[in-house]
Amino acid sequence: MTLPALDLDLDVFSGPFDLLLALVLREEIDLLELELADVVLAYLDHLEGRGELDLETATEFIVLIAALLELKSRLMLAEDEQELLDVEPGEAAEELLERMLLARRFRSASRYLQELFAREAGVRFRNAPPPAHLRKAMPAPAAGSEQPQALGEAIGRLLRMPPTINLRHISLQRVTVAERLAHLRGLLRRGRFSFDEAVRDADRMTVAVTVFALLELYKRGEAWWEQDESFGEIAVHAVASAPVAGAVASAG
Amino acid sequence: MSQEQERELEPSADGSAVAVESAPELDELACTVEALLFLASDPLTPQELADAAGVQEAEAKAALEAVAERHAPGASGIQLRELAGGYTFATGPESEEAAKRLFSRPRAATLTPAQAETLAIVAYLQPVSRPEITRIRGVSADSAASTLLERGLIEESGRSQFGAVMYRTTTQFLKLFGMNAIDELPDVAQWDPTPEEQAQLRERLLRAGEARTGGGPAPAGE
Amino acid sequence: MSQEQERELEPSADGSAVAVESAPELDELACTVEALLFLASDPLTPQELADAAGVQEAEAKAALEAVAERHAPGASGIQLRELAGGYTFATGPESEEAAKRLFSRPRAATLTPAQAETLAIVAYLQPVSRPEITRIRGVSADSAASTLLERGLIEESGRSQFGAVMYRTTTQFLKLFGMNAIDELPDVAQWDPTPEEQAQLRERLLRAGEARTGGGPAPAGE
Repeated sequence: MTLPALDLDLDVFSGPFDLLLALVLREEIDLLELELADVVLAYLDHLEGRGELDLETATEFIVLIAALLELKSRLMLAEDEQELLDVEPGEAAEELLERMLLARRFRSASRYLQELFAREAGVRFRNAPPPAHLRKAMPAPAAGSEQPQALGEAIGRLLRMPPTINLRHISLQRVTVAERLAHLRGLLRRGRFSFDEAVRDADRMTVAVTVFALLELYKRGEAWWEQDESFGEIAVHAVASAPVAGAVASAG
Repeated sequence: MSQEQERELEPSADGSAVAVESAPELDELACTVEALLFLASDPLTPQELADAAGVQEAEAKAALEAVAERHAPGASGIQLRELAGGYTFATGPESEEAAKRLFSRPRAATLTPAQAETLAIVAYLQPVSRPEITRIRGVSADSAASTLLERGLIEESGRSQFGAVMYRTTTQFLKLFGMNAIDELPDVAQWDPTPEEQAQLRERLLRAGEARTGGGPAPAGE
Repeated sequence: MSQEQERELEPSADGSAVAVESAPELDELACTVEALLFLASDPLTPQELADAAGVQEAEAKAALEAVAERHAPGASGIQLRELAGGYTFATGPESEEAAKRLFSRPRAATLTPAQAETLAIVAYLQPVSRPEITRIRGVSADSAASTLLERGLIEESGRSQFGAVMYRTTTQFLKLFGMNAIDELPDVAQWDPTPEEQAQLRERLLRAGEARTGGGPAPAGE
């Protein structure tokens, strides 16, 4: 299977949903075929080319990869695991579409604001304090003009605990690529294992993250794998000469 | 007044004479209005001007017209603008080069895309909380929101029922973006894709969701 | 230019004609000088004006004369003054009464939501440090605290063991809120969402504040 060449056009990229939208809009890219490692590599090349790290863009990029990971992991689950999903694929697509459209809407609105701002370039306002003799005319607020109750109410609002955080995202953070890499490397010492074995009893997020760990092993030349048929067993083999050491730090 | 009538009655063929007449003397009330606009840091409404000058609103409006005529672009370096629900003096692009040299700094830093996007969300959805902005953008808006706060383009407006700080735009925002009121912003839905495009998008996403061929990790045999 | 020369060569005996001519159109340089004088809060010398406008000092002086003529007492509410070797715009005594009325109008809401919240934290927890206020609020309190300091509602009261400035409320604060002593602050219990909690108010506020910020940017889709 050949992967579509990715030209991420990262100079104009400034937000994950926008890029996601652009990717989905490219008919030729099936999210299932999109290798996230390639996206990362393209981005790293881009960074190298620029010779500087733009922290803001980098942060957005990391969030983008996380969003893609979540989406792709949903798509990759086999049919019989559908009941485990808390969101149906149709619903997931709807939700994603809505969020992409919303992000795009305000991205466009922001361009309009930039135009307004540019049109007003060169307009300045006076910013000087009023002369002293006029400042004296400003009345001081009268004694007792504020209510002590307002202070108590403010403290009451500040005491309120925020609603508990959505657990789905905690599960997202619980599994790291680094952990799954260590797990796969352990199995690889045997020379060969099946993917099913590697994700036995694992939840769907772990399965998805394990896939990325596997991709990472392939990229590093530590392992290769084969699958005889769709939904068939995936056999993973160690590459003899692979440097098994070298941990991936914080890949998750 | 008499000058205006004169000009109306007898439009001079002599260009230079007309030019002299087009900068009319201001009467006492107009002078006062001019002074008040100079002193105030925020735009003033005709009613506020009238209250301060001790006249009727209609008189203040007439005085404003005279001031506007004298402070029209091209006629004066100080121009009358209707902004943020009132009137205020401002300088124009003609003097920007000189102002930049004098104050040795540009008028205002540009907005980064993240700041502009955060500002757009606040402008259209105000009051809106930071988590909501983050949800819409898909990335954290913390640093952008802090900068916008510092620059006085947005401000806090209380807390949501979940305790998150809410934001709204400021008078400064209206002034710097040349708007009179926030409802001058065009309908935000105008930038949405057409229903056809949306349907296409939906279909593609669904197709991606339903695709099961090669359901496992694609052996990356490029 | 030609107008000025004409006037100089042939000073008219006709008063009304002079009045019309005494508000001449400003040329581009004079407009720029007018704009710079408007923007600057301190007096500007002819040399500074010349440097900013990119002209010779003599040209700036000539432009200043045109500006002075337009902004003479009686001709405009904004008058040109020579002060400390420089020039500055100021309003005249004619508009003094109106200006006083403008500035003495009662102002709406004296405390912004951020200020009220910051003040409440200082009032109930004093002494309290700025970082603590920020942790409780979940967003920066710097600008609110600065305004409260400026208005004399809070003041510094030593430093914490970590070197952070601590704040407490002032007598001015008590006056504004109509209290005789700080122990007249209402009991928070009546607004407490979970009055059964036993922990100290400070500890509870810090815990809620940290829960609100969640220790970092909210993940997309929260």
